[in-house]
Amino acid sequence: MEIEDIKALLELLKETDVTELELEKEGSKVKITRGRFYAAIEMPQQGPGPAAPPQLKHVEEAGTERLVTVTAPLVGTFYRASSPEAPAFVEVGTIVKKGQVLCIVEAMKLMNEIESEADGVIVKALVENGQPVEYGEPLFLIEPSV
Amino acid sequence: MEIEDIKALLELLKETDVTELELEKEGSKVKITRGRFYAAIEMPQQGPGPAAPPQLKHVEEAGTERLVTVTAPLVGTFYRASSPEAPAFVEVGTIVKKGQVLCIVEAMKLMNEIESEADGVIVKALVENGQPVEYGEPLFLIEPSV
Amino acid sequence: MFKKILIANRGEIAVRVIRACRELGIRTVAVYSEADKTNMHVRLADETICIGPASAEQSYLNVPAILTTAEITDSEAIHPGYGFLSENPQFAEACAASGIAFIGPTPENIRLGGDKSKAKQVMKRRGVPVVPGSDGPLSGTDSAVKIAKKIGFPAIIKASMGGGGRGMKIINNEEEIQDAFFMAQREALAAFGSSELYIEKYLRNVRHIEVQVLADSKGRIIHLGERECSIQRRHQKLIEEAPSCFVTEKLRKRLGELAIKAARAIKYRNIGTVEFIVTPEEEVYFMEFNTRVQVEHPVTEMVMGMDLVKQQILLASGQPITAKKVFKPRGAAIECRINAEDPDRFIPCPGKIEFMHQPGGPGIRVDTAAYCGWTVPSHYDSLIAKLIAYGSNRQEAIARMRRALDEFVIEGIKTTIPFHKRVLENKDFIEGRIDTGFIDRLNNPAA
Amino acid sequence: MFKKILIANRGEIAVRVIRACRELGIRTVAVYSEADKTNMHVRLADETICIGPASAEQSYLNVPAILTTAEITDSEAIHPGYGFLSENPQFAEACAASGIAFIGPTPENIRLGGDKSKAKQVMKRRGVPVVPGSDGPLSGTDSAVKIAKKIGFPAIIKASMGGGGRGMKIINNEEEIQDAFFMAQREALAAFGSSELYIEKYLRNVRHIEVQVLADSKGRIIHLGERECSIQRRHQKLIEEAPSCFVTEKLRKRLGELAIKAARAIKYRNIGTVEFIVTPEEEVYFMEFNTRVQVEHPVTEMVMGMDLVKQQILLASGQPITAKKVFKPRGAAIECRINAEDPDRFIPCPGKIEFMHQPGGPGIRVDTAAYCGWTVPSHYDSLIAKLIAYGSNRQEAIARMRRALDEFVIEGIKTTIPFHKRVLENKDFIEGRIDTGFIDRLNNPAA
Repeated sequence: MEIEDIKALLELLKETDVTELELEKEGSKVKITRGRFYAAIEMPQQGPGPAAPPQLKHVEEAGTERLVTVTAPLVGTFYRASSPEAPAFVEVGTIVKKGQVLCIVEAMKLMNEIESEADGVIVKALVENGQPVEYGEPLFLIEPSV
Repeated sequence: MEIEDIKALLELLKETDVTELELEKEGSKVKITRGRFYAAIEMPQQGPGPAAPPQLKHVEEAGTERLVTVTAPLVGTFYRASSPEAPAFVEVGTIVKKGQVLCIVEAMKLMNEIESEADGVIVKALVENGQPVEYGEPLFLIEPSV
Repeated sequence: MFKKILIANRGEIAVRVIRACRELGIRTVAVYSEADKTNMHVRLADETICIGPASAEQSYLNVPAILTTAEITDSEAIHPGYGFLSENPQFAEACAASGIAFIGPTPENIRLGGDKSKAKQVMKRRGVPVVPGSDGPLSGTDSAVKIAKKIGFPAIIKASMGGGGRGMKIINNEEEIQDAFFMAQREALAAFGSSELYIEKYLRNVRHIEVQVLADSKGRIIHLGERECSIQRRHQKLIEEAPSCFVTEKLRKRLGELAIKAARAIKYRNIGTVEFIVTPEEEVYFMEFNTRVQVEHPVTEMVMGMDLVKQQILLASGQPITAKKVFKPRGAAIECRINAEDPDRFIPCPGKIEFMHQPGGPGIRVDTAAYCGWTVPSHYDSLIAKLIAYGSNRQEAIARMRRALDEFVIEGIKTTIPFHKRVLENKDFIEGRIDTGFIDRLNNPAA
Repeated sequence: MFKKILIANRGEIAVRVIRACRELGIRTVAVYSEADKTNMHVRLADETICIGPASAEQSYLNVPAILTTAEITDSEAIHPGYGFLSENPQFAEACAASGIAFIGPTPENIRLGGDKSKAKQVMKRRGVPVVPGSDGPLSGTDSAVKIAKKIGFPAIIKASMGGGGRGMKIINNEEEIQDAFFMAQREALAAFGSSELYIEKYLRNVRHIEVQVLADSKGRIIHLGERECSIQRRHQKLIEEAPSCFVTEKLRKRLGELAIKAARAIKYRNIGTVEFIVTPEEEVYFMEFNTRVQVEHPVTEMVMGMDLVKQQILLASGQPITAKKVFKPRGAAIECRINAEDPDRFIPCPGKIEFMHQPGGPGIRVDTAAYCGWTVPSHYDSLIAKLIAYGSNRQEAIARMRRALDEFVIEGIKTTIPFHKRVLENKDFIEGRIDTGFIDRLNNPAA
């Protein structure tokens, strides 16, 4: 482990909300704990009410770094098929090509086709049919073919 | 792990909000815990005005740990002698006995005699004659005789 | 006007007085104990002097140290805040003897205010109604029995020099008098240095309503309406309001007139508070005279648009009251006392505030000496912040208080914020059905 | 009443709207860009949706994303705050088309408010005095020369669709017209997508005074008095007050009548602001109509004891104005806009707030979305906090503002706090001698 590696690690962490990192490699070991000060602010739950706010889903998978995450490029309602009767565009296990339609996000009555960003295999579908999705929300995980 | 590596590490951390870093490498191990957040609070200087507020004096002397500090046991006005005409009770260099009167702190028109807490030699007088002193304010440094 | 004032207190009230001084262009001297080196009042004052170790007896109650500090800093006046030396007549006298103005009433006012039994006697004689009971101190258990039988049970035995709920015993029947008397006597002696007791009728589920008065050195006295202080736990106020939703225009007028009569009876000076018990039938009884600024003074400030601490300083400097009109409240204000306490058991919970974020926006006022990173010391009162909500009416003030309590973040220590949320969501509270039994009913809904 | 409102904004105004909603018992939906994940408005809302990347065009100005979010969250209304989509008539129309209430005036009101030259024409025709100048847009340099000669120099060329100081050129003599005209045209086209210009007499060292109006859906219109907004730097307001110390009872009555006449002329709905130029001789000229909540609305709230954002929501939900009396200000309020800017050069200075402590105590209100540890993003407006001081009179409000500015601790970034301290200590400001030339004189005392 070289200083350059750690530099790269810290740079990496800057953009994330990781609070702790431990790494052992070739006899080296590094543990990084990040700014828990601000992580400490927690606003109280806002009143009662049935509608739970949509939240960014945290994807924590072993070996996730090899996977490609397809995210929602706009806010809208997520559909896995072109119509309620039609079959889903893709299922877990489907082999997909870059540019292939994976799902639809409806916004303002417009059906926006979301395409695969890589060749590979769908390993996980993260959103249920008919659910609202946020901008940037992960929709699918794809294991790219090498 | 060389000192240069650690310096580089510290430099790296400066720009981040990392609060802890541990590194083991080739039998070396480093752990870094970062600065207390609250040390940052600094209130602005309060307006103009001639009378500078009395402040606790910081005594930072090489070898201070061997010295005995005589502090003010009460708030009042510090006098080095029993009257304006009389000589000072002690000067720098005076050899003193435990219990010997070193100065007077006047409070509520009462003259409070401040006694030495040790046998030894006065090495520093920290307050000017006639100055106000706070509770706990250092008055004299004594080098105790062994 | 004074050029420099020494503040013989700490915490939020010291900060409150410093703010008033700064706005009046008066320099301030903060005194502090060794435990309070990093306190907000020390940070905000123009000059600061450490006066002793953490123990209040050796610092904030240390009269020689405080007077010496006033002298060496050329302070012209001392503001005692509340608690500590604020109701100590000897201290007020010592200030006068040292040629330093005491920002408060005369030593005689303080002395009478502190002697609850004598104050009742004086008021009764001057035509201010008091709760039926002994006319002056009790000579022994025999007279206690005799009076209790006359006024009926339940009755309450109180310490003449008491306050804050100590030295008080409720008696439900004749058999309980003996024990209650001796226990109250012991408590009173330990807490106040005097075993003198008095007895009066114990009125359950009444309202505790107090009236703010202002008196200048020429003897002119005005009142600034009432505060509702019925939300109490063991005789300790927790939530206060102005105005009281129970008080009608007619009752307000009567309370104001009685308060002015009470103040006039003892030739009161400076600001003070006349505390009354008000029954559901609008019977009014004088309870006691508080001879200092109250913790809950901000609710009056909010609805009257007036700064009471500045008024206090101006009156102490000899300025007369010039206001011609009768002050009328606009809107409604509520104060929640936020203590560093376990909200269920009300046990003090000092420690370090790891993170703090204050609520803000319309109608919200926060009076605090706490800040992010400050350690609440264990040596003093647990009050760390007063949250005040103002609204154009009581309903809006309650809604604001609720959202402000939700916004208030204090991490690292337990506070009474959760308790206040419970009260502010209670239907009886929202609808104004409050009296001194409210907290008991909140905690024991079956009762 | 609405059950759920989407707030199409960020920062302090989003927090302000959330507070009003919570006090009214309305659920809130916060939308945010990727740069604003940790923002206070996101923390305080009941529901939150990320609507796009940092760039405002793709997030807070992204109409489809916002309307879609309103739909998927079942929001019944959208509050646009100020800036962003608040003065976009197409957005107001799109809301209506989607069956979502737009909390603001009609699209026609917004359209006319945005066309400064047309608004002037309409007002002139309806008997509201306007600054002498072109009656509608200029056809070219020839007509600019002709009108300038008639009204006299200096004159000012302005963009019809302009605002915020852009597309404005002062001309001191005939020779300058040609260049100024073409430069203003270029600036206007770049900034507002329209090169339409108009010309009017340039009035130096006048006061900028605006009147708050409220109009319900039945056409009832009332006013809530004036705000003094003369402290400007390059046509950007920095400090605002209510009431204006320049305005007499007589002038207040006239301003109020003119504001109501102006609102009536365009069948205005919801809350709005009529901006006037007032000369030292008390001549009053209509300048423009602002069709949204103003940044400086809190000063009116403080002296009127009224919540304008709640009023805005109630009016949008169809509630009528029921107040019978003419509102009169009590006391005085001042607002300082605290920007994340270099206080000398007014250059934005985003970055992380390493420590923050808010001022408090009597008369102090802080409206902010900032907190300890928050990073001010570089993508948006630099306003991070509004500090509002209320006093029983202007002098007390100034004293409070000064001590509150001293108490306000923001570390890690530069702010305009030092600039505000300079203004608040300035003799002319303290004595009320302020006009639109104040900042120039402050920075160039010789001039």
